[in-house]
Amino acid sequence: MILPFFIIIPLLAAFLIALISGDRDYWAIIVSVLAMISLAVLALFAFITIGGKTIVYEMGAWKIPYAICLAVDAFSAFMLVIISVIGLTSLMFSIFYIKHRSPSWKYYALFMLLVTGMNGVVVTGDLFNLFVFMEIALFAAYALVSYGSHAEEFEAAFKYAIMGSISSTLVLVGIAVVYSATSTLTMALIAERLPQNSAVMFWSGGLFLAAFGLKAAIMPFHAWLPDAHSSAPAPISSMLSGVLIKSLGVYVLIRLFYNIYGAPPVFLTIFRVLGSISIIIASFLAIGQWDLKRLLAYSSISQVGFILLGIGIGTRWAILGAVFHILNHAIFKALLFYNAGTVEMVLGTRDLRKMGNLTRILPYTTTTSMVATFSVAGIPPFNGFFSKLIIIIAAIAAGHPVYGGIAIVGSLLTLVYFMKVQRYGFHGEKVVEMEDVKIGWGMRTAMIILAVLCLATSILVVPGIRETTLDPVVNAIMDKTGYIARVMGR
Amino acid sequence: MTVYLLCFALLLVGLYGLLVKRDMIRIIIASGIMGYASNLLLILFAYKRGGLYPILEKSKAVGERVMVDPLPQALVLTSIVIELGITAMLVALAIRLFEKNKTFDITKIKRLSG
Amino acid sequence: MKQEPGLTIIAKTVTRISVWLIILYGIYIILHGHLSPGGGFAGGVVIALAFLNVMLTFGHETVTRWLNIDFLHDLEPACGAMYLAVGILGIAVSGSFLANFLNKGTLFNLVSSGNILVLNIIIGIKVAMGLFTVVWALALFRFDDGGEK
Amino acid sequence: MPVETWLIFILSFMLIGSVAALEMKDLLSAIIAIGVVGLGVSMAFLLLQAPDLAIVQFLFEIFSVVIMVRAFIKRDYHHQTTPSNQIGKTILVIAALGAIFIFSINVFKALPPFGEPLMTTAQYYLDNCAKETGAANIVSSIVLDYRGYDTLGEVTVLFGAILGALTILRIKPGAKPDEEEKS
Repeated sequence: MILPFFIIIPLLAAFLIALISGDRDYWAIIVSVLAMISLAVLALFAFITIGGKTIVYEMGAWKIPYAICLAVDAFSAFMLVIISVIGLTSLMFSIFYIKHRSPSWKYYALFMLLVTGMNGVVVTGDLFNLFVFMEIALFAAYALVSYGSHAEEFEAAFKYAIMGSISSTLVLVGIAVVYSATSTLTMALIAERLPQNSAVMFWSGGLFLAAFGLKAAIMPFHAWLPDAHSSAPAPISSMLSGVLIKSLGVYVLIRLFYNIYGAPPVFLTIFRVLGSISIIIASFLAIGQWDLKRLLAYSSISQVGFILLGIGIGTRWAILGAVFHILNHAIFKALLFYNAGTVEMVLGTRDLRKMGNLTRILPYTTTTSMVATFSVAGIPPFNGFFSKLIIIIAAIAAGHPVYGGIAIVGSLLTLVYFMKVQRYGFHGEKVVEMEDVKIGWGMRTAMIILAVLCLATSILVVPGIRETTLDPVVNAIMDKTGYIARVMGR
Repeated sequence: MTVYLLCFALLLVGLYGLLVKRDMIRIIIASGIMGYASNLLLILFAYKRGGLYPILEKSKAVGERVMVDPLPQALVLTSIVIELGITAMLVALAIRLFEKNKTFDITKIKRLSG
Repeated sequence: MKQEPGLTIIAKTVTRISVWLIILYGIYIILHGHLSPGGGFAGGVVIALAFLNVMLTFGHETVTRWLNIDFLHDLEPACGAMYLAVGILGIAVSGSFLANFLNKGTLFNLVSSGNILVLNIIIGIKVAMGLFTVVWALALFRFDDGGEK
Repeated sequence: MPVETWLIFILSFMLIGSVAALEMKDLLSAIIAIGVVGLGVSMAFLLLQAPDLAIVQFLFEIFSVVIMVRAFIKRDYHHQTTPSNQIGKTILVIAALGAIFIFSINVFKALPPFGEPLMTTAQYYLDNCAKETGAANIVSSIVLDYRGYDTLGEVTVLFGAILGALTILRIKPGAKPDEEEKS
């Protein structure tokens, strides 16, 4: 019965921070770090013990169609682990990073709300409840994007808020239509009652695809992401890019289209096409960027394209690759944003042309950025290599060699633009001097943890370990009838 | 059927405003219109012909009256509050942007490219 | 008229009387949320509108002098925490988060329906304080940056 | 008159009102027009037997109009006419939205017709609410008891919105100057 605590802990932390912190923010730091550590422990515990089961929790002691239920299976637990690990490192990074910017308890309270929202989306089994918690996460994200109080940050946040409100309204209309057709909000019951291949299914599916596609920044809906993710403070960029677009976008898409709609081929084709478009075009846009954080943001769009391609192919291996890439992308993209944040803090610029040889003044940052670059570009034995390899092999095995080719081209393009980052940003000829700032130990530790994870998570694909970690996740995704049966307790 | 379509048309009017308008206040107004339409759609789906409001009265027994579907009403209560929140947030962002740029036109404040 | 902020003396006198009636009406709506239409959200907005009324009539400097703004700010997260605490008490008492563990009472009585009444009051205070805070912040901001220049 | 006729009347009125709110030159008129649309929603809720929502919508409408008037009305505001290169885009958007509308007609036909909801879940609330929660207002009992967790989320959304608005509106005491302004 640990499920409600995934919400209670961060929410209580947010309220407590708002209550007890005065002008100094150390209480806020203590409370939020404690909350994140306990969340990480809980999430790891849930992921290790869950196996093929689904834990269902009925709120308020009512029975399932009448109450809101929380349903956690291996996939949810997997996402919980990602959220809490990236959240914890992000928090460690923020403590020192925000001290340099403008410290305030509001930052930590909003951070905890962000975590609450994402946890709530991931653990819930109720469609409307998903909408509510999505809004919590988004509200916190809007405020955090504009945290620096500069004009461009407000502009990015405004754009993001407008896009977010469009997609939220579309979600609400979709929920209304689905409710009218099935008269229930529990996702398992919707899966059971919604007629397959009906007009309602396709229409609401299209609506949800557009809405959550906006959240996941798939290519035609991506316009807000480069602004928002590059304007936010670095630890928030890593939360947004690493976790938010996945828990609010990709996770919900997978949950809806696999567990509820039963993977209709039309939508899988759309996923494949949109994924390929995202991979190629976003890569080219990234090559043209000189702003480090914008480049990373475009790279996020491209990498989410890989995940989407994996989902769209829809075979067992492809989904394994997609799920593994969710984890890998969260780790290396968070790490890259920490690197970018450190460089911005030290040099006061994000422009690659103004950077130079950083090996001398920032040894940790340079080394970890090399690790992250190898990982994102798919160099063995780093984790990114395996997930991309699995997706490419699955594409060819499933009879889609064109998509496999696109994925290979996408990987090469990734290598190109990250070589650009390394060449100009971290190993350039220009000699640069450090501004008068201190890099806290927390920032270094966060970067080192993630760099180690970049290498360590590779072992998840080794047979023997894969059976207990990634395979239950894939089973949970592919098994629609099993999802319904386990949630309904049959 | 006709009412559903009219309500959906209202939603599309809001979407039109969001996509075409270039000034922040109209955009906020348009997002409000979309919100109204989606709330109203939920309540339209909940109406039962001849049904009464879902509140019990002393004079009538529990099962005696036909009532409309109460669940969407509960959902819309939540969604109205969420919309107020987003309006407040957008207004705050808009006046900060006005303070920085002295205009409400989003085409004129483009500092971020693409 | 420069030395006194706010509207005319007529508006002030009327507000002085009517604001209490508005607040009373808000409290009525909150307390009867489980019996008649209304509830915490509606009542909370009514109370927030009463505060807003005072602020528009007397000017926000006066309101800042009269009310302990910091306390009102703190009341909002406190109510959120209380809602959560009621939920956690549900785990402790009847084993499920947000369970309705109080005595249900008789139908149609004012004190009935267990947790619903308690939560209505909490939400009422929270919504009132929250919305008042937003308007107060907006008003204060406009004052500080000198938006009229 | 049946309720549909009233609703069609109110909805057409709201459509006109929202087009007016989007196209009117004067800012105050636009905000008032959107307020009128909101009150139309409130009326529709009343007709559709949702008095709770009618009250809440009415009050929140007043509140948001006050916020918008207070925030915007004194700023110097210039209405910009649609530039000529925008007209093509406008026509394109209208055509796309029209296509979506025509495509959606089939979907609304497939749904249960107006006035006949399925209510498989909701009937339980109507039958058992009184004895299980002891509240006469069924909507209230759903909001705060059966689906109290949603309301916790809603309270949190409000908290987040207010915290966010305060964060956005805060004036940083020791703010570093804008990078762009510095260079």
